[in-house]
Amino acid sequence: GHIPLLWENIDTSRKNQYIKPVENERMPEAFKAMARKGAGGNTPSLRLPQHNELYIVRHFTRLAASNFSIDSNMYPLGSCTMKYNPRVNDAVASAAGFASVHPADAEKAQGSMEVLFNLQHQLAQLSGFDAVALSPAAGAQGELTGVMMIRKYHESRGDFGRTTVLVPDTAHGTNPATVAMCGMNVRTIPSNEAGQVDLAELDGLLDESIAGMMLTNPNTLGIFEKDVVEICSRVHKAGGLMYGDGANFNAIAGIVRPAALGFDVMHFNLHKTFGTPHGGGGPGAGPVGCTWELQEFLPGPLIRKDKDRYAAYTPGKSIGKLKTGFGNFGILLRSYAYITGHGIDGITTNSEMAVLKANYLRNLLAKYLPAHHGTPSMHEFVASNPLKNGVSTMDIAKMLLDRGFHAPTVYFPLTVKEALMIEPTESESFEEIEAFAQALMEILDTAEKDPEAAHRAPETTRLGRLDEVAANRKPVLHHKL
Amino acid sequence: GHIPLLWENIDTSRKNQYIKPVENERMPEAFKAMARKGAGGNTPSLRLPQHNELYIVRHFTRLAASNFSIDSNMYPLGSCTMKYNPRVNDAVASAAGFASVHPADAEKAQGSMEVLFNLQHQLAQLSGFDAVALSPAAGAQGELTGVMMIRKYHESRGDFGRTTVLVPDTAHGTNPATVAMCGMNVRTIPSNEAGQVDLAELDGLLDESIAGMMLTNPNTLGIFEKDVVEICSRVHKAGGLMYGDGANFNAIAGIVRPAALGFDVMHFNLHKTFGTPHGGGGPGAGPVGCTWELQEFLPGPLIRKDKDRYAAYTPGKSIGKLKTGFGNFGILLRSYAYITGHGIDGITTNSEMAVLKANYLRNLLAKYLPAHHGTPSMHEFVASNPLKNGVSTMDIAKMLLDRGFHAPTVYFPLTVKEALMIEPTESESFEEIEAFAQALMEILDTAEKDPEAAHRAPETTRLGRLDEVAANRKPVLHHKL
Amino acid sequence: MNFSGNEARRDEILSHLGHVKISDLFAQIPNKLLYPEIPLNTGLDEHSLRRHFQDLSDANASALGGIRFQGGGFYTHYIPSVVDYVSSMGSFTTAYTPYQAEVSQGTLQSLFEYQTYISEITGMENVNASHYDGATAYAEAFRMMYEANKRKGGRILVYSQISREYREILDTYLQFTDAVIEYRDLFESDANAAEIQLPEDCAALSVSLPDFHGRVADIRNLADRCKEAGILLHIHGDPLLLSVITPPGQLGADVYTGEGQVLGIPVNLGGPHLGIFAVSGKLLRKIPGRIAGETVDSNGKRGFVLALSTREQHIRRERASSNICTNQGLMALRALVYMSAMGRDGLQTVARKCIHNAHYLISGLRKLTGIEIDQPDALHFRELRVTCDYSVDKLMKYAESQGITPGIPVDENSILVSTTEIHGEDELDRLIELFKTFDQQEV
Amino acid sequence: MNFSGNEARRDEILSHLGHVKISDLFAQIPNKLLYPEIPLNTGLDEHSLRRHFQDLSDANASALGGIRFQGGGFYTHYIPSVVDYVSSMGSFTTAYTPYQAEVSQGTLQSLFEYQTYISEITGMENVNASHYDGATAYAEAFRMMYEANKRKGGRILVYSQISREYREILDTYLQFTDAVIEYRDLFESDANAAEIQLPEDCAALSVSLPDFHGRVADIRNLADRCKEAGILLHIHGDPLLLSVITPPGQLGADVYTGEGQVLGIPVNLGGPHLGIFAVSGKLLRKIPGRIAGETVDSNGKRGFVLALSTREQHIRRERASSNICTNQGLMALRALVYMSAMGRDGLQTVARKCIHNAHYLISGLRKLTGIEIDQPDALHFRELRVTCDYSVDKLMKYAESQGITPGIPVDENSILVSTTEIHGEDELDRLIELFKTFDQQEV
Repeated sequence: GHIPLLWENIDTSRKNQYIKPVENERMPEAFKAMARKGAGGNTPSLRLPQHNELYIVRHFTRLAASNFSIDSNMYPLGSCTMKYNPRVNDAVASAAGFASVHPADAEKAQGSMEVLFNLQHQLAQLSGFDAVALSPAAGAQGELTGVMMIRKYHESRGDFGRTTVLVPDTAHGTNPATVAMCGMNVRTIPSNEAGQVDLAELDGLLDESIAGMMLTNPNTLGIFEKDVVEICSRVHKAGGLMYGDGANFNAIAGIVRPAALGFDVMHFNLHKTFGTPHGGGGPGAGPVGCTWELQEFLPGPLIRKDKDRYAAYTPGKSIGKLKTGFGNFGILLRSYAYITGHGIDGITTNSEMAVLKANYLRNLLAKYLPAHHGTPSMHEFVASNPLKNGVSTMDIAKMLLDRGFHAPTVYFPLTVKEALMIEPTESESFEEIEAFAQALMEILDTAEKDPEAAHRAPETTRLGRLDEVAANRKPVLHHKL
Repeated sequence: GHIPLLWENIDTSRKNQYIKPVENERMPEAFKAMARKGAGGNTPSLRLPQHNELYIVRHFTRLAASNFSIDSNMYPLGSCTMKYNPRVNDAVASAAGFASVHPADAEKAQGSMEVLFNLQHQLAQLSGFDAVALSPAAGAQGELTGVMMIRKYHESRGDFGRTTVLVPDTAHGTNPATVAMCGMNVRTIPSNEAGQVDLAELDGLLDESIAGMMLTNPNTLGIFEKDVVEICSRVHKAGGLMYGDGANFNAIAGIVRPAALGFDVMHFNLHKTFGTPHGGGGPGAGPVGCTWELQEFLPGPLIRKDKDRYAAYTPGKSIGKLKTGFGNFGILLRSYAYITGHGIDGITTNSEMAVLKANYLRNLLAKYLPAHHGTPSMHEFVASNPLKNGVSTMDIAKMLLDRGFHAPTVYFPLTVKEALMIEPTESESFEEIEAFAQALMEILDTAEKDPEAAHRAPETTRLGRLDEVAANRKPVLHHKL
Repeated sequence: MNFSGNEARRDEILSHLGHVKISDLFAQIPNKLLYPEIPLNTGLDEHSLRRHFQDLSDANASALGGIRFQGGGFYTHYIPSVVDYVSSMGSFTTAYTPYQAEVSQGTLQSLFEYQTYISEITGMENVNASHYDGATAYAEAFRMMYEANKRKGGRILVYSQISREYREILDTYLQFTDAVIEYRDLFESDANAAEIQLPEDCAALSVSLPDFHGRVADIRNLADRCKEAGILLHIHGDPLLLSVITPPGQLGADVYTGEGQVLGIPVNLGGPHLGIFAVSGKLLRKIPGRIAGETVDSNGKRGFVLALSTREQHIRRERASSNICTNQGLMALRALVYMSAMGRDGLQTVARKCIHNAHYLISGLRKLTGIEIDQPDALHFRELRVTCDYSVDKLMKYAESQGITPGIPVDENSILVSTTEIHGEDELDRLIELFKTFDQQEV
Repeated sequence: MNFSGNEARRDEILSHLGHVKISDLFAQIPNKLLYPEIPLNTGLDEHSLRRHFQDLSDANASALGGIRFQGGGFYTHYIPSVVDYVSSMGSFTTAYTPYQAEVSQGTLQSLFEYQTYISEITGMENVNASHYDGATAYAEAFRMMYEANKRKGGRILVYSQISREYREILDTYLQFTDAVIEYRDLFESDANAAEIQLPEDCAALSVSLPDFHGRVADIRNLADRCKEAGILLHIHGDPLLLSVITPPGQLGADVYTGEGQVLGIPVNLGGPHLGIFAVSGKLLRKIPGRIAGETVDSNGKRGFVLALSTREQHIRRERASSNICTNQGLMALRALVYMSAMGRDGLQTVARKCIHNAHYLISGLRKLTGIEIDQPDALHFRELRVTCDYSVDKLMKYAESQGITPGIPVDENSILVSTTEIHGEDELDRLIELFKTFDQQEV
């Protein structure tokens, strides 16, 4: 049923039971000038409800029940890598010895320092890079870090004219937005029919203004750029640096190292490749790895080992700090647990199984929903909605919700019409993948025969289809008290 | 949807990731004689599935979603006291310093000993008894303890003829069953029209064979036995002892002490009065308090304080141990947190509010579902299904499930026809109680007009009404592999 | 701290009910006894409460550390994180006995699955939904067997070493019956089970696998003899061990009990643990406790309910065989999550490692002077009794200074040493070294 | 440890796809680069993994104890247990950005409620669904204000002491723009805000409540001056403090940012924390990040969706004002659970206790010799800067021996002392005593 907002069932009387008020309170004279109206008494200048804890627990228990999650069923949201989040990682992260550490005590907390040092090492080994900075708070901040490093690198060489960055048309929107944030210009590379960077097009775009190029590999079509080594080489020859968008590193971790392909700098999305909980939308973490030529530009703090003690430092030409403290330590900790537990064997197997399962699903759906572009896919594939009777990709997505599955990513990449981007991940069993394929095929059958039914979906969820246009027309962004 | 059993989706290949197998395993020759067929290899002599952890998490997430709980909505299950279980109590109980303590280290674990010592003291203070044993594992085991103590007491005085125990007809079934387990006889006291023990009937049952009497007070009709002091006095005069069934102590904790009423021995149901989670059916804990005349018979271990150290001991004439270790320590710990956090003020307020809210609900329902017996009620009240059109109490219960509420206790006490036993608890807000009353009144209206609809309930649950008779006719108690 | 909700409307409701003050609600209670002075504190805020418990927990932790080899009925096994995760879900913890089956399928299906796991591991047909713990299950099994087979006589033979605690609990539970328990030891008196003489007036015979000294006897012949003689056979067995040995059901046991603490439940100073209770078909209607059973709903779909409740005290009252009600539901759930996460392979890995470690210790210790191992050639599961030439008390003190707790002393000169899969060989070696060094000091 | 499921059918599926070996799937990758030698361990079982982390956690715990008065941007407040309970529910933790709103109402309604709480506390109309942390919100606010009000000029005045870390992050974020930041201090140069001269070419002005030294300035006049001069007013404020003082929205702020770590989130070595970001109506279409908005479903029932996504990078690409995507969802949930559990009363109790404790310290410390407090008569929230006649380094060493960490050194002679509601008066007294005793030793 309907879940009231926390304001809609106000219980005005409960006293807080968490902290006892001060007796003989000492409030300075200066408080009066800025005091909130009613803050001294109980007049409702602050209109927040007072609920008992049972009400709070019930409220969130009900909200939780109206959320789809990996824990409820398969969640093949392409490019988001909705794989299993091992519970042991949450358990180790909540140990009291970690959560309460203050950044001012960082070097006393040698256990935490060891976590960071080891994770730097693990990410460097997996990617082939020479140095890794862990502090960027998310993939997007990792990108910002990397592109800033590229700009700083050129500037440090007195090369101020390099302010153009090449970005393929299949790239995530963060790539061009990041370039803009660094005060540089984007030049878009159209992809060829195979969904890959076209070398001839690339050659046409390379000139002395090129600071570098951003490339996601495997790309957002789920395809490994077969010419990646050549691309890197040509960009390098033009004086540019290669930025690797690590969003899809989960397909190749343990299989091939981005540094070996020619990338100079890359971010990792720990919540994707290294299994930290997506949290309903964060927090993640976006460490950045780079070659030795670039490592002086990394943001601090980095961790080094001096004899038996770990210590933090910042490189000499650093682009500067981007995040307080040591980054999203709680996430870094979980990824360290993930990598340490899996080991190189487990990480490699995960990549293999992610790719195998994506190709299996692609194969099962081949007749109904043929994937674009050549085989084999990596960890995901992209297809177009095949229906011509007015059933939209969004309709298909909503019908999947009625079958108990989450929908794939839809309408992305922008280069594919009515795109469905499907990523089963290695965590799903073959049986679950078969069930999903079966459901999707039945849905396409139904939608072909009865487009109206498709437009009505979802019908089994607590709410029917939500009107996103109305939400934007006259935005209501908080409850009116 | 349907939730398959763990066997119905067998994934036979996953390796356990929790414990690495031994290398160079050392199995003694003697193992062969008793070895399970196939235990050495991988033949399926042990037909247990091998799932990955994601499957396990999903399975139990789905099962959890098909459970009603206090966290989902009001759960007015009479006599079970389904009140809020403060999360802080779970948090303190899971501290590493407690859960891993081995009973052999008990006296080294002075923190745990302090918990037990303080809880003994708190329960003694709240009940007025002189000594409390914490080890009984549940209310029923507490009863067994208490009645054994009564028998032992008489025997210790050479009084071997006292083998009859009086039990009111409104008592929980555990009372007579306990008496039988102690090798004694039950004599049932019929209750009078006011739902109370009739003094004249009592007098007629008292003789020299009386070992004692078991009395629940407030009784299972939710009524405080107004003659309780007189009852105790007469039983004492007849040479018997008074056993208090503490199932309903939650109505009077802080208000009146059972020892002051004349009880000699009583058990506490910690999960009811002192808010420990009911766990889908346990574990609870059933400590026993008694007067100084009986304390030598208590089961060990009891905790005493010698100077600054806590130590465990067993009284000289103890009935013997009933439970390994120190009882259900994990539950005792939570109740200690509950009592310490609430303090005497909070405990007393809880009792008051439990009684106020029960009377409020009773009042709201007065026209539709009049409670049996006089006012005021204590923490719960009992009414009879008023419908004469073939709608059963069970039908009404099932209709409540469709409204999102749990049903009251039904068909108990046995002395009330088509009984509904309703206990809102102090945790429910007045608003929630009003919503429940409203729902129940609407249900009774609907059921009166449309008895077929009542028989069909529940209709909104994952499964329709379950056939309990079939389950007993040819019991299937495990999945056939 | 107070969780009892809305007080703002308290007075309004009170007066709506025709009362002036809250104590009017308690008019049935003798006035002079109302609101006694109770000298307890007035309550803590949550922050202070957590501090208090942190202090208590620290007081424990500071006294307990190092490598520990304690067992004797309670064992430290590794508990996968997923067990804590699932068993702390509010939907499981804040539910109760599944009286309304349609909204309790989570609890009921879990119990049915628990019963199925235990049935498969033990080979027994009928498993209840839990008992308080292994010892109370053991004691109630004796009561049940005594009642069920009384016509044969009141004697029950216990053919294994059991702990003092089990004996005490058994005595407590049987004290008001005519049952007579006799204790023997298969390893001491009757090495060859085929030679055992079973008395005529014997209702039941009980064997523990392993026994208190960690020894696993070959009871196949003994089991056959019981069947021939019409004596009920009871096996008390460790569920982990049973994953690798011939299960009680296949040995012909009529009653099985076990301690389920080893299946994902912390030691926790003795509880809550999990009593496992199972019987063969012929005793089905005698088993105490709740049981989940399969049935169908009004549309013919499979579902689960509490079954056979006519055995129980709330129906049969004084004619019930036990007063036990719902008891360790959440512990049965923990055990189920543990067993399902570990899987067959995981359970057997743990069991084999417990055997391996015990025999690794035996092989290291038997070479030493100054100590003797009880039946070193028998199959040992997890545990062994070591008898020393010296005082165990002195050994314990020395061991403490070395950061090791070598076991639980059982008398002046012997100690019960326990090892589970959590011990690595390095730790076992340290224990062996401890015995060696201490003996050299003594000499 | 490996969670990637069923391997039994691996070869079957592989051959079904027409492959022989798994590496056939990677045929696009240059063969010589495939499967490089990577010198990492081969994996641990879960038991060994937990041991490893226990060792690491113990290594921390053994070095950190006693009473601690550290702040400087990260504060230890009491976190009710219910916050951890709710925020560890798998239904919240294992969901992602609510792209499919119909099955994501849990996340979406939570975010909408979070926005409402923050809106009420800050008085700001438009709150986003989170930013990385307070410092990045701060820096992006400057970027946004610079872009929005560039025509006025590139100067931004910072009228409060801010931490070195905030300055560094601001510099990083602005390094490729023409914005110029000037730092002033209301308390030092312009005690009376009415007298402040605001330059013409100024796009925005920023104030922190409290500033880095814990001081809360009366900015009412300053705020009015900004409005008159067409300068955007930015307030960076502590959400707990704002529960008891006039909120930014009422002061006329155009932009509000804050650090939400204090709302139920552990310090955790610096993250994950919670950036709070809000703007007045006129800047609505410039705000970075996700926002939840109310709408209706096909039956007219209320529901929630992600709103205004046309501002964002996945639509606008290089024309977006920021590259930020979904970021701290679970931390926004934690903050919501914290705020809703505490309620108005709880939040204000904490805020008042932080003020009380700071002034309790001030009043104890100002009597001592050898130290001086920065602006002792100003309103202090939680924190104060103490300048000493002696080396803070020596003080820290002495304090450690007493089991106290008195604060964070900010330079050779001064230290930032922070106190929250978790400190009792006994602990505050011990800190005062520490300064006293140390000064006596020094003299």
